[in-house]
Amino acid sequence: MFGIAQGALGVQSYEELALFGSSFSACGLIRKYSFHTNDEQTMREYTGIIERTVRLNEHYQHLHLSVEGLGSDLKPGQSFLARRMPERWEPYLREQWWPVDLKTDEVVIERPANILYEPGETVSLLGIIGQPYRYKRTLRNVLLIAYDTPPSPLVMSIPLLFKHHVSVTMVLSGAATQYPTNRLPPELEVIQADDDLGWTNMVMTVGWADQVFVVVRPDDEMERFERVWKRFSELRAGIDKNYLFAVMQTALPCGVGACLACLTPLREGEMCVVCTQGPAIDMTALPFSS
Amino acid sequence: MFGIAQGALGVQSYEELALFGSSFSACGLIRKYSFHTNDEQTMREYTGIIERTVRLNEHYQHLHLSVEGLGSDLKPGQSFLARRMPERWEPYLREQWWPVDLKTDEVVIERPANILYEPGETVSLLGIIGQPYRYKRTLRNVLLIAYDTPPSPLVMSIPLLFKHHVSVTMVLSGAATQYPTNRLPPELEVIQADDDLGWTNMVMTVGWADQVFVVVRPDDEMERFERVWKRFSELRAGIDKNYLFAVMQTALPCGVGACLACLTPLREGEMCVVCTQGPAIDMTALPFSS
Amino acid sequence: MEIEITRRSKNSLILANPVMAAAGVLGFGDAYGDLIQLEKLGAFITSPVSYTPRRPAGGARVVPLPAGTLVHTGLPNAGISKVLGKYRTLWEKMKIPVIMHVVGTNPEQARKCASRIEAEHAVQAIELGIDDDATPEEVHQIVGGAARNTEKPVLVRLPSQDTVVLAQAAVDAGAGGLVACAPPRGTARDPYSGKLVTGRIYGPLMKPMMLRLVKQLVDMFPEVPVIGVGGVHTQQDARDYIEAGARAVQVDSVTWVQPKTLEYIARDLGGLVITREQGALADEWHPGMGETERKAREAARRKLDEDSKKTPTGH
Amino acid sequence: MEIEITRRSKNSLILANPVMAAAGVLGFGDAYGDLIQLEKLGAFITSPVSYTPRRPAGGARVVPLPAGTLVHTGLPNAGISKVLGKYRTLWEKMKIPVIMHVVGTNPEQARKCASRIEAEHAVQAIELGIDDDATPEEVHQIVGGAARNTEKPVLVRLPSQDTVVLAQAAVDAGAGGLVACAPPRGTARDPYSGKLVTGRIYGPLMKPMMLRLVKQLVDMFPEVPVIGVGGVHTQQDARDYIEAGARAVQVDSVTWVQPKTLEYIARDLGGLVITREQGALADEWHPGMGETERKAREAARRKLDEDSKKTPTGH
Ligand SMILES: Cc1cc2nc3c(=O)[nH]c(=O)nc-3n(C[C@H](O)[C@H](O)[C@H](O)COP(=O)(O)OP(=O)(O)OC[C@H]3O[C@@H](n4cnc5c(N)ncnc54)[C@H](O)[C@@H]3O)c2cc1C
Ligand SMILES: Cc1cc2nc3c(=O)[nH]c(=O)nc-3n(C[C@H](O)[C@H](O)[C@H](O)COP(=O)(O)OP(=O)(O)OC[C@H]3O[C@@H](n4cnc5c(N)ncnc54)[C@H](O)[C@@H]3O)c2cc1C
Ligand SMILES: Cc1cc2nc3c(=O)[nH]c(=O)nc-3n(C[C@H](O)[C@H](O)[C@H](O)COP(=O)(O)O)c2cc1C
Ligand SMILES: Cc1cc2nc3c(=O)[nH]c(=O)nc-3n(C[C@H](O)[C@H](O)[C@H](O)COP(=O)(O)O)c2cc1C
Ligand code: FES
Ligand code: FES
Repeated sequence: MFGIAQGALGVQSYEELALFGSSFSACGLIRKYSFHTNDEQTMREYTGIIERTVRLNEHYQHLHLSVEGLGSDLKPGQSFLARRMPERWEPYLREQWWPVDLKTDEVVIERPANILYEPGETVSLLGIIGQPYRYKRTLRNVLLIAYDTPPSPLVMSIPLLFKHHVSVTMVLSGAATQYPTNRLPPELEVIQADDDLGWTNMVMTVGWADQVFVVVRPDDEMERFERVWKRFSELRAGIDKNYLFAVMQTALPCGVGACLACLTPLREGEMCVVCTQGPAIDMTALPFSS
Repeated sequence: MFGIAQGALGVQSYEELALFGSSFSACGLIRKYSFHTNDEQTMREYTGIIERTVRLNEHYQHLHLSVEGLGSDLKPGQSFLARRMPERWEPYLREQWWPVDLKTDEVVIERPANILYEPGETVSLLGIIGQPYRYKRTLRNVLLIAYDTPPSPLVMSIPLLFKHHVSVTMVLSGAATQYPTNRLPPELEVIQADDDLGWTNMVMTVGWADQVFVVVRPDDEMERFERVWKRFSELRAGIDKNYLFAVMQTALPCGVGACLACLTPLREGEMCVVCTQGPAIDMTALPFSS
Repeated sequence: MEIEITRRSKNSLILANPVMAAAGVLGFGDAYGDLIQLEKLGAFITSPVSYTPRRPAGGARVVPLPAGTLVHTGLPNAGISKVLGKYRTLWEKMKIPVIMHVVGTNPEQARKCASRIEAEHAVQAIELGIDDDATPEEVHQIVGGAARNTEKPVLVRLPSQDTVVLAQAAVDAGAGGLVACAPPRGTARDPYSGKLVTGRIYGPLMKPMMLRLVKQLVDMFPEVPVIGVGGVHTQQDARDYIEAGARAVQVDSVTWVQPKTLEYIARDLGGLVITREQGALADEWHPGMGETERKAREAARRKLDEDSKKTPTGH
Repeated sequence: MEIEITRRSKNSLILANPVMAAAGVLGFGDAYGDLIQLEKLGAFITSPVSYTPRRPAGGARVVPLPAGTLVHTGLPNAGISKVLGKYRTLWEKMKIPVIMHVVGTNPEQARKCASRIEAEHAVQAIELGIDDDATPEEVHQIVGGAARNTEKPVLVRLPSQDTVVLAQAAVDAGAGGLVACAPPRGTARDPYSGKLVTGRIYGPLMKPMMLRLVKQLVDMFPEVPVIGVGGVHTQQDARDYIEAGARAVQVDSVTWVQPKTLEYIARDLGGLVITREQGALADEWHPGMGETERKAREAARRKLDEDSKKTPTGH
C-alpha cells in the first residue's frame, strides 16, 4: 500500500503553475530566468538500511530500505541521490535511485540485478530530489512509456493513479521489454511495443491519453525525446501543453541546484535545473529542431 | 595438516647458496649485481574461490580459498599478490596475501577482520611470490618475532618446523599482541613482549635461538629492523650471518621483478629485488648506519 | 584564527577559517540550504560569473570516471548584473566574505566585471578564472585590467598547465593571491552516448599533482599567498596543502558526493580539536550531522556479529 | 598490419601491432616469464637505462591512492654497458623490435647512450625520457645530441607539463616520434609512514588528461607520429588514443594489476576480431588465459542463483 500524502493529485496540479509567473513554465515551478526553487522542500541526508533485497529477474532487483525520518513525503517523480557506505570513490558521484514503493520510513528502490547489495548495508541518501509529477485535475487516462530504459521513474505513480480511478497503460519498447511486469498491479495494461516505439492501436492509445510520461535511455536523451515528439506529432494534429512529458534522467553531480551541470536549455532562452525542477519537462518547451 | 613438499627443509638450505656466487648473498639466490632469479619458478595467475571465511577475533579472519592447480608447491615465506574480482580500481594495486595453511589446492589466507569477504567470491592470485625461508640444516630452535604487525608471514612455518622437531618460540610486541594465538599449535611458546620489544628472559631466548625471523610494521621497515638489530647487538657478542632475518613487507606493484619499485639496497652496493628474492633478508647484509 | 589570504593592502582579505568551497561547487549560495552551514567556512566563492550571460554547454556534460568524474558546464550564468540583482541581498546577509568568481577569458569583460564589483558592498574580492590555453601575455592583460579597476583584492585561479609561467605573469600584473589549480581539462568517453566529451577532471587522484604545484608556487613566490585546491577529500588532504605552504584550501567535488565533508574539513582546520569519536561531531557542529556515520558503524558492527554467528568456528 | 611509429627514414620503425608496454612496466624483458607473451606486442620497451649506474630511490616508493598509485623508483639500473651485457642475447632472440628507454636528464649521457645503441643490433630504436623540469633549450640539446649520434629513430617521451612547448623543441631537434606523456609527478602522503612522497601518478584518471594532450600534439604536428600513453586500462581506452590520432599506444600500470590486460589490448587493437565470448580468448591467444574471468563469471552466476533461492519471492 502506498502512504503517499493526500494532495499529491490536486494540490500540486499543473494548473496552479500559472500562479507562479506570467510566462509559460515547463519545468517545475520556475518563472522565466529564475534558477531556484529549492525553498520548496528541505534537502537532507537520510540514512537508509537495506533490510531485504528481492531479485525480480536477471535484470532487476528491489532493495527494501528502512529510512528513518523519511515519513511519507515522497511523491511519484521524486528520487534520491544515493551513496553506499563505507566511503569508496568508485562510483564517484552519487547515483540517482528511483523509489517504486513507499511505506512510512520504508522505501523500495529499483536497481540493476548485477550489483550486489547486502541486507544490513547502510546507504546515504541525499534527497528528496526533484518535483512530483503534476497531473491534470481532470485526468482519466495516463500513458507511461519506457523506451530502451527501465520504467522505474514511472512505476511509483501507478498504484496512486489507480487509487484515483485513473486508468494507466504502460508501453515498453526496446530494452524496456526486459522489465518484469508480473509485479505490477494487474489493472495495468502493458503494451510490448517494437524496438522503434511502434505498437498496434497506437493511434487509439495516444488519442485516448490525457497525459503521457516518457522515460528514455539516457545515452542521448534529447535526441530520443525528439524521436518521441515526432512520433506523437505524426499521430495527433498538434501537441498541447500539459500533455506530453519528458522524464529526464540527466546525470546529477550535486542534486541541489549548485553545480549547474544539469541545466537544460528550453525554448525561448528559458532554463531548467533538472535536479530541483525536474524530472518531468513538458515536451512543448523542449528546443527540438522540428 | 601441511602438504608442504619434502625438501623445504634441506634442499633449500641456506648453505647451498654458496654455490651461486663467491660473494656473500643475503637475499634469495642472487649473486652480486645479478637482478634476476625468476627462472626458479613460473609465475602464474591462479583463480581462488573463497569457500569459507572464519573470524578469529575482532582483528583477524581466515579466508579458505580453493585454488585449482596450486598443488602443494607453496612454502613458508611465499605469498600471493591478490586481486578481488570483479574489476574495481580501489584498491588499485594487488595486495600481498600471506598463506598460513596449505592443503592440496586449498590455501588459508590471513586478512584483517574489517574487510568483508564473501564465500563464493572469486579472487585472482598472482604467484607464487618470493623465496621460501632458508633454514639451517642443524636447526634446533627458532625464534619468530612480530613487532607491531600481525605475524602472518611467519605462521605457516610453525607446523612445518615442529614436524622437523625444531622448537619454536613466537614473540609478539606492540600491536602484534592483538593476534589470536589460541589457534596456533599448542607446542608453540608464545611470549607477549612489551611495546618496545622487551621481554623477561630475553637474553636466554635470544642466545638459545639458532635462527630468528622478524616481521615489523611496514610503516618504516628499515628503521624498525635497525631497532631490532640494535637490540640483538646488545644481547649477543656479534651477530653471525645466517642468524637474524628481516622478513620484508615492502609494497610490491608488480611482484615479478619488472617495476623495480621493491629494489632494496644492501651493503657493498648489492641490491635485493624483494618480490622475487625476498621476503627474508639476512640482517647482516642490510645497510644499517650502526 | 586570522588568515590573510591576499597580499597585504588596505583591503586585504582576512578569513577566520582557511577552508572554502571552490567556485561552482556551492552555486550562488542558496543551493545547499541547511545541508551546509556556509558561515562555518572561511569565505563563500560564487559560481563563475561573466559580464554577459552564458548558456550551458550542450550534450553530455558529466562523464563518470574511476574514482572521479568529468564535468563540463560551459559556465552558464545570467551575466553579472542579473546575478548581482538576484543574489546581492543573500550575500549581504552572509557572515563570511563573498568572493565572486569571474570568468577570465576576455580582458574587456574581466575589466568591466571588476569595475562593477568595486561598487558592490556585497562582494569583498574577485577570483579570476584563467583559461587553460591563455598565454602569459593574455594573463598579464586580464589580471592587470581587473586589478586596475578595483581596489578589492584579485585572486587568480591558475590552470594546471604552464602553472608556474602563468603565475609569474599574474603576480607581475598585480594578483593579490594565487589559487592553484583549476581542475585539469581532459577528454573522456561518455559510456552512455559513446561520444568523447571534453571537460574538467575531478577526483582524489588530482591532489598529488596539485599539491606538488602548490609547493612549487609557494617556494617561488614567498610574498604571495597561495590557496591550494584540487582533490581535497579529507581533513588530512587539506592539512597537506597547508603544510606545503598554502594559506587556505578550497574543497571541490567531494562536496557534491558527501556535502558534510566540507564542514568536517572546515571544522578541523578551523582549529576545533576533536575530543570524541567522529559520531559526536553532530552535536557540536550541526544538528543532524554525523547521523549517517554513526548508523553505518552500528550496522557494520551488527553485521559482523551476525556473520560471526553464521561462520563455523571450527578449523 | 604495418604501423610506422617514427618519421619516414631508412631506419623508420614499423610495428605489426600498435600496442606496447611503457618503459619500466615489463622490466628488461624476462620478468613476466610466461605470464605475458611479449611477441604479441608491437615492440618491447626496456626499463629506463642511463649511461652510468643509478641506485634506487630511498624511503617509501609506493603510495596507494584511490584508483591509482604513486610510484617512485629513482630509475635504478646498472648502466648501459652492464644492461646490454646482461640482456643483449635475450633481446636479439625477441621477435619484436626492442626500444631502449634512455634516461634523458643529461645531454652528455644521452649522447653517449645513443652512440652505444647505434652499434647494437639488439636495439632498434631509442625512447628518450625527458625530465619534468626540462626547459625547451635543454630538450633541444638532449634530443639533438642523441639524434646526431645514431641513425636509429629517437622517440621522445614528453612530460605532462609544458607538453606542447617541449614537443616543439623535440621535433625541431630531430625527434623521430613523440610519446605523450610520462605519468605526471605528484606528492602524496604515505599512509604507513605518514611522510610525503614525491613520484609519478598512475591510474585510469590519468587518461582523460593525456588523451586531450595527444589530440593537441596530433593536430599540431601532423607529420610526426605520436604514441599515446597514460591510464590505458581497457581496449576502448587504447582505441580512444588511436581515434585521437595516435599511431600506437603504451599500456602502463594496469599490467602490474592485471598482467593479461596488456595482451587483451594488443590482441584487440592488432585486429583480431572477437567472435566468441571473452572466455574463449584463452585458446586462441595464450594457454591458460581467460581462466580467471570464466571462473569469476561462473562463480557470480552460482552466487546469484543461490541468492535468488534464499531471497523470498513474495512482495
Ligand atoms: C558547476 C561548476 C563547478 C565547478 N567546480 C569547481 C571545482 O570543484 N573546483 C574548482 O576549482 N573550480 C570549479 N569551478 C570553476 C570551474 O572549474 C571552471 O572555471 C569552469 O568550470 C571551466 O570549465 P567548464 O568545463 O565548466 O566550462 P567551459 O565551457 O569548458 O569553459 C568555458 C570555455 O568554453 C567555451 N564555452 C562553452 N560554452 C560557452 C558559452 N555558452 N558561451 C561562450 N563560451 C562558451 C568558451 O570558449 C570558454 O573558453 C566550477 C564551475 C562550475 C560552473
Ligand atoms: C618501475 C618503473 C615503472 C615505469 N612505469 C612507467 C609507466 O607505467 N609508464 C611510463 O610512461 N613510464 C614508466 N616508466 C618510466 C618512468 O615513468 C620515468 O621515466 C621514471 O619512472 C621517472 O620517475 P621516477 O619517479 O621513477 O624516478 P625519479 O628518481 O623521480 O627520476 C629521476 C630523477 O630523480 C633524481 N634521482 C633519483 N634517484 C637518483 C639516483 N640514484 N641517481 C641520480 N639521480 C637520481 C634525478 O635527479 C632525476 O632527475 C617507468 C619506470 C620505472 C623504473
Ligand atoms: C545560462 C543562463 C542562466 C540565466 N540565469 C538567469 C538568472 O538566474 N536570473 C535572471 O534574471 N536571468 C537569467 N538569465 C537570463 C539572461 O539574463 C538573459 O539571457 C538576458 O536577460 C536576456 O538578455 P540578452 O538579450 O542580453 O540575452 C540566464 C541566462 C542564461 C543563458
Ligand atoms: C641500481 C643498480 C642496479 C644494478 N644492476 C646491475 C645488473 O643488473 N647487472 C650488473 O651487472 N650490474 C648491476 N649493477 C652494478 C653496477 O654496474 C655497479 O655499480 C658498477 O658495476 C660498479 O661500478 P662503479 O664503480 O661505476 O659504480 C647495478 C647497480 C645499481 C646501483
Ligand atoms: S545536479 Fe547540480 S545543479 Fe543539478
Ligand atoms: S614488485 Fe615490481 S620489481 Fe618487485
